[in-house]
Amino acid sequence: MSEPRLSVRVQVEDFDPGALQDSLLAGAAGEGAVATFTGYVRRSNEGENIASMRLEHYPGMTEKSIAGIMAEAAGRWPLLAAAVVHRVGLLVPGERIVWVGVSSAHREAAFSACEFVMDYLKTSAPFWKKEVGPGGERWVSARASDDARAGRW
Amino acid sequence: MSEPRLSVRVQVEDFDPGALQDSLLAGAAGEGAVATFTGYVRRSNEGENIASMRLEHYPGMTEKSIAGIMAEAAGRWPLLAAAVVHRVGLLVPGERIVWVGVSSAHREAAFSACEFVMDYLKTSAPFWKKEVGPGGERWVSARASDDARAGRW
Amino acid sequence: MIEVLFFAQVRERLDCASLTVALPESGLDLDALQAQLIAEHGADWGDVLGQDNIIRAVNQTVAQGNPALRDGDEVAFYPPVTGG
Amino acid sequence: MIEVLFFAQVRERLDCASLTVALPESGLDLDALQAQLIAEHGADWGDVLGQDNIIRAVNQTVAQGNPALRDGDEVAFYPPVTGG
Repeated sequence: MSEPRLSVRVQVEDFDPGALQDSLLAGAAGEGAVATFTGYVRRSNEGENIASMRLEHYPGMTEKSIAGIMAEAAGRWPLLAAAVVHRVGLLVPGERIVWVGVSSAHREAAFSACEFVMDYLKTSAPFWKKEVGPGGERWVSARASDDARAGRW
Repeated sequence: MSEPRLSVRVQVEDFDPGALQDSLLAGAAGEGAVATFTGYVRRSNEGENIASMRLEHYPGMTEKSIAGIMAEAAGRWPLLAAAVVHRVGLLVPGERIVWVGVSSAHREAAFSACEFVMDYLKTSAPFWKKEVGPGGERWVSARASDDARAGRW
Repeated sequence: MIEVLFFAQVRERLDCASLTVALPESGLDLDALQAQLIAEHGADWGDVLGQDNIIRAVNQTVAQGNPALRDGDEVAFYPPVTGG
Repeated sequence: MIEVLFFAQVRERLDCASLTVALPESGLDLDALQAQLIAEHGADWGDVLGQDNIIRAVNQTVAQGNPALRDGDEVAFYPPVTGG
């Protein structure tokens, strides 16, 4: 089996999940299974409405750590391709924030790798969310449940 | 929480995963998480090339059993919406064959419900694949591993 | 009347997609319907419908055990599914 | 020189995004760098950099233990991440 094609993008711009899925398959048209995850900015958190959200990251380390996570996934499961797009900057509720897509000949591998990458994006990639609501700005707290999920792999 | 919107389509025509994801969110724009799965016709199976594939189903029971599977998923996880599109008729390798999309405020719920529905589509929904290859036609055998996966839920 | 449907390998091997069976005054359960189909059509049907892994559905739901059939029921016999 | 970066709450509370530290002839490890930053900037920096859950990265990889630093290294201090 040839090396899986891995790609990471951190960008301010919105993205198109359908086009990303097409790109994931480019050059090696559909074979078996594609699992994807799209995250959206929540409309409320802990009961407070969110007016908007600002995402900060650590340029350089972000891309490097996500590439590392995807390489680890490719070592655990037989993947054909995997891609991550993560937005930064100012986002409003309902907007897309992250997309993970994984292609594999086996659906179990596609699902597992997609969820694995998402768990690590939540717990290890250097992104920070700051919510801007009626009560002012506040940094989002890390969720212990995310760490617990990542720890199970 | 309002009832999740559930939809099932069995069709001969191809489908567009990006448009389906947009429809899944229609009326209740992005909130949290969307997990999707797209299945493609394999290019080979057990070492033999596949020229094309014919999918037969049991009209009526197909839609009813898939709707039942989705309702069961909605009872287990807090879903906002779920949709299944499954093609029938003649398909060639690399073509899309099935799409499952699940929307939830929680990514764990979206992933689990999507995988749950796929497992049951593989093991319980009345579809049958017949491969047409250089060596003639043959019905695809049910995989014991699929039953094992469905049994774990 | 009971409508009986066959799918995939079962349909091909029986060379029959559907047929109807009259419901006798004395009633009929699923096992009795299956035995009657085999008795009327011979050993080939016995080979196909008697397979361990055959699935039986009544009114588009997989049958558990041996339910009694009612007039207007739709019964289907089919092999293990391979969709998705 | 060592480049030191701060992110998110850490950056805001220190009111500093980055600074540079000269590497002494005697060398410097990560704990010593952290202690030196606190000593030079006072108790407020001690409160922030001394938090239990602060994450330390060297050359864009999360640091394990207390590595020795080399000239040209990039060190970052940041709070638990909340992306995805």
